[in-house]
Amino acid sequence: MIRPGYFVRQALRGMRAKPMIQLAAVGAIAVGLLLVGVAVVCALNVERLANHWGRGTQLTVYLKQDATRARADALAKLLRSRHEVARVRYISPRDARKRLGESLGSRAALLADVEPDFLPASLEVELSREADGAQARAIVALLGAARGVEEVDYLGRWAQRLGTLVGLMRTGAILVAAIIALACLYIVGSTIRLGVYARREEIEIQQLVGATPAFVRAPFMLEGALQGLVGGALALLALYVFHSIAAPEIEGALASLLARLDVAFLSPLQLCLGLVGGVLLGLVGSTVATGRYVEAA
Amino acid sequence: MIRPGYFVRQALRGMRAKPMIQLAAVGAIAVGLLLVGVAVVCALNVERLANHWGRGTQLTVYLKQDATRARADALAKLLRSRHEVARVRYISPRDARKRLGESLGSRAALLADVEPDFLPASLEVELSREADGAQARAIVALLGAARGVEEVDYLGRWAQRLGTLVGLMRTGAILVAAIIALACLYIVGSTIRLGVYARREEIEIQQLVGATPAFVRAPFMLEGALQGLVGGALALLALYVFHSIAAPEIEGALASLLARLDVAFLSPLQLCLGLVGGVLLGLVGSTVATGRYVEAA
Amino acid sequence: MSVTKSFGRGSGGEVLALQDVDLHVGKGELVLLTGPSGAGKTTLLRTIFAAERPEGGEIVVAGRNISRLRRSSIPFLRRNIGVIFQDFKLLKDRSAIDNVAITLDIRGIRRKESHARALEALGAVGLAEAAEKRVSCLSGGEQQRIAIARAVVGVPAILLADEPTGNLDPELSHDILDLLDSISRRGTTVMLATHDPMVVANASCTRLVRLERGRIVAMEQGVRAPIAPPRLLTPTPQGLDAGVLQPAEALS
Amino acid sequence: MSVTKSFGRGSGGEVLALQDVDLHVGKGELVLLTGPSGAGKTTLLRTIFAAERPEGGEIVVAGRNISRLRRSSIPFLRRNIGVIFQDFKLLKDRSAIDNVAITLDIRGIRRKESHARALEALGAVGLAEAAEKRVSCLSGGEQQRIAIARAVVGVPAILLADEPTGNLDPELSHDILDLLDSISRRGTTVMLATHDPMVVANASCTRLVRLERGRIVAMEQGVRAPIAPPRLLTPTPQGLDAGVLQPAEALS
Ligand SMILES: Nc1ncnc2c1ncn2[C@@H]1O[C@H](COP(=O)(O)OP(=O)(O)OP(=O)(O)O)[C@@H](O)[C@H]1O
Ligand SMILES: Nc1ncnc2c1ncn2[C@@H]1O[C@H](COP(=O)(O)OP(=O)(O)OP(=O)(O)O)[C@@H](O)[C@H]1O
Ligand SMILES: [Mg+2]
Ligand SMILES: [Mg+2]
Repeated sequence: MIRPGYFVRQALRGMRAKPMIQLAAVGAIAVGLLLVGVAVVCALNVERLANHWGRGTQLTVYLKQDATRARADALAKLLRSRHEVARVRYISPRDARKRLGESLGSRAALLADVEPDFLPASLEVELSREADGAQARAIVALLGAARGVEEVDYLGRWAQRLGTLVGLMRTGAILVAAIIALACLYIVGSTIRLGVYARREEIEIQQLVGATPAFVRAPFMLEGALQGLVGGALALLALYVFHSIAAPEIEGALASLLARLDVAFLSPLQLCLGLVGGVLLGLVGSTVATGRYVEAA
Repeated sequence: MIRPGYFVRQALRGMRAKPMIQLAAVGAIAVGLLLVGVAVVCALNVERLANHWGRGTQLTVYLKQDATRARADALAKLLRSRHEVARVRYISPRDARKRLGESLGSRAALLADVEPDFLPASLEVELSREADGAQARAIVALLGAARGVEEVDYLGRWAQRLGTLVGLMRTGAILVAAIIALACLYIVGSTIRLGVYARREEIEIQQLVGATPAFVRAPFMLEGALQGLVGGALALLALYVFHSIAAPEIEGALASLLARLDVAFLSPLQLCLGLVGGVLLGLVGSTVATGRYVEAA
Repeated sequence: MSVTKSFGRGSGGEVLALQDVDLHVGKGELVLLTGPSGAGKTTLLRTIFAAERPEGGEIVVAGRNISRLRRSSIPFLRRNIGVIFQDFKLLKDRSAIDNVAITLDIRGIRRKESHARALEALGAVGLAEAAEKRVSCLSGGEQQRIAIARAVVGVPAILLADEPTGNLDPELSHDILDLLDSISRRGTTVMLATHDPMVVANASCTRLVRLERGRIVAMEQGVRAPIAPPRLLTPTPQGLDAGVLQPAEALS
Repeated sequence: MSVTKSFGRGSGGEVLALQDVDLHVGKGELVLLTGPSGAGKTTLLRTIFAAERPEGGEIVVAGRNISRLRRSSIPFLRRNIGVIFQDFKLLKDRSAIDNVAITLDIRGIRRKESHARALEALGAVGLAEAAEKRVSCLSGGEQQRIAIARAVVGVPAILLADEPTGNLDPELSHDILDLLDSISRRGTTVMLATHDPMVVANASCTRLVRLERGRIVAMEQGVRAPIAPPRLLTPTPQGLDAGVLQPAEALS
């Protein structure tokens, strides 16, 4: 019955007339989403870092002296059939000796008299990205009990420290993101509510002359959705700028240590979700805030 | 001339009459300070972690085969005289061989035929907490050029990764804290402004009947200071609760790896600063926000 | 149309604003409501458009009991009732014409038509030139006339005028009384609350009701006969509920 | 006390609200200001308490040029001017007595005393019982009387009454006119803007000024002689500036 054009005009008029209220709401939404965005991007990249380093997670399975090559191949085949295992490599006693020699560097002469097959053969097992600590431990247990296996060497001290640290960072990022999300929800809600409160007289008058709740609400909801859209866009823009500045720094710092790691930005889908989230935030906030005064009359 | 009692009464009345405005302002301040507090506590503990692990930073100085024990002692003395060095320990060729044997575990038999002084003597240098990367590199350079030194082994790959990671965390925490602080300043400002805006008529009327700007402002400033105090206290309380919950978790996760690290909370001074910051935030926000309408009339 | 009101206890807190007021008003009547300050005139009018709910008694408009109306039906009731508020209740930061047109806008009337009709109504109160000015920039009397224009622009079935000439000079008051009279003669029921003796003297009312401390203390016949004797119209509940009863069309 | 006003161009946007208004008012006078809606009465009063700045001309109160007053002096000027606003300008969500007492509170008068005096003023307008009620719960006429009580409670040197009886019944209007008259006889200069012919007929004014479209079109002597012939008082700038001139004490 009522043309949407009317509400668009009303919403725009409202926004022009009270720019301060709009700026407050847009600002709150932008800041809220920006903080959530920062947390998400951090969590995202910590995750990537964990995977990147996690990919290096290796087990070394030392075989018994009397284990045959066939036994080793059977074990390797068994391991390869498991999805949490990425690669398996057989290291012969000769290879092992060579490696030890390399690791001793200038003191390799030490090994000159050692017979070639003094060191045990082993399997180097690289776990897949997806494998977590529990799965790794399961495999270690499995291998420890397997026939022909002497000993399983799992994760060095530093790798473990790093893993713990990355885990803490991840937990921290999630915890902080949750706090931030809740806090920002509160702030966005109260900002929008204050804005509506400042215009409660307008709402009251409209209702006194016979406007339906829907009629009163529509411009506020449109306004809220627009605030959310603009706030969301601003947040993503700011996030992009931060990313552009910070990413090269972080990549530079990591480059000297690791092959290469791009600091990822949000995916197009995530960007869209951010915008949709902003719109929803504005919309729901406005609806709830207006409800108070619409119901009251 | 005008009794402060009047303003206290006015401020309290204002707070009772419009609880929603108060809650919005208190909430914004609390959330703002809480986020800043989280960032500060994170940065604080990353710093502590860095120091803690930084304490383990060791150099191994391999001495030339022909270097005498006296030469080694002279070098150790030289090192001990430097304030960035915490401890120096002499490792004889015999000690070195024993260690290698231990690290080879069940394959130690390998070393059975090796003569006791085949491995070089070395100095294990532990840097002090305060020593940074630049100082460490300087010492490495110094030792590299010293007489009797064959090779200096500095920081393993994992330790370096960890150092980089901790550095990134610190930079990130500072960056995020800065964004958060600015963002919250904006939100607190606009929330307080909206609250004053909703009461602009009251301000106008007071001025029409002859109230001085100071008279109009005083209750708002008092209100702002109170909002800041309550907001600050809430923020610190919430921070304390988070800390109480998170600290044992984090400590537990670290405990298996490291001797012991308490996750620190804010010092009493920092707590006071938080409260003072809240009060200032509320006070300045209210003053600025009221200024608009007081000047306009 | 028939209006019945009676209250056991008045609304508005502990004060008994209205007590056992019993009044039947027929279609096309122009009832003058007088009484000293605080007598309950405004409260009585407010109960009719459901801005105030009586604690007792009932108000029947077009066969519907207002006091038991569903909340969601109230807007549609109000669209058939034009109100000139004592304190105007204008949107201060909008233009005069926007304030008048809003009663048409909420019914979904096209902007062009609603503005044309609003301009006409502003012309009727002598404010055609001020149409685009913001209400906050207008004088007290100008604001009052905008409130009047807003109340009459929808050609409502009932018009409640609360002290509509308090801020107007005698000449304008006269014009406004003429306007209300002609509206009433076209079938709109008008209830006019006032303490201006000049209005009481000049208005060609069908009845004069005097309120004091929430009670009717006097009721006289006015100079004018009602266009139709008080009678019960067939109730048009769907009209009130669905908002399809557009008095403008219904009456012309 | 001497008041001089004259404007080249009126304030209030493009409209010439006031044009070359030239008026001298002596201490203790009671000047009636009439004119049709939109004549500029409110604007003229607003310039006197510096709520509106004229584009040209000057307003002199007690030897001080209001239009060139420092912004920081305005509050102290206003403390000597009581204003009854046409739209009341009350703090809606505070009690009646708080609204009246505020004029005393801002001068730093003790709460006890300010409340006692406010209650007295409320009694003078017949609202002693409503003292603790919230303004938003009061009727139009009750609100107007609170506005009157607030304007007179400080016993100001000048009283500007803008349509003070628009929402009052004849009896109350009479009482209020009596109140203003007695205030004026005690030395307060009263300027009363109204279009109520009853007020014009009954007020014992010293002068009757008629404004039309921002110009003075007529000025007659009233029924009452000014208590003192118009004369220039010695200016008391420090009194106006520092707010130490407390008319209550100064006049009693
Ligand atoms: N919301 C309310 N809460 C409490 N009391 C109220 C409320 N509204 C009105 N009253 C009281 O009810 C009485 C009647 O008020 P009402 O506004 O109906 O008077 P009125 O006849 O319109 O007076 P006036 O001519 O001054 O406008 C008054 O004493 C008023 O104080
Ligand atoms: N702030 C303003 N901006 C623009 N025009 C204004 C402003 N204030 C007043 N006016 C205009 O100036 C003219 C005089 O207004 P004023 O309020 O002085 O009239 P008035 O004599 O008090 O009328 P009334 O009896 O209706 O109260 C009016 O036409 C009004 O529209
Ligand atoms: Mg009334
Ligand atoms: Mg006026």
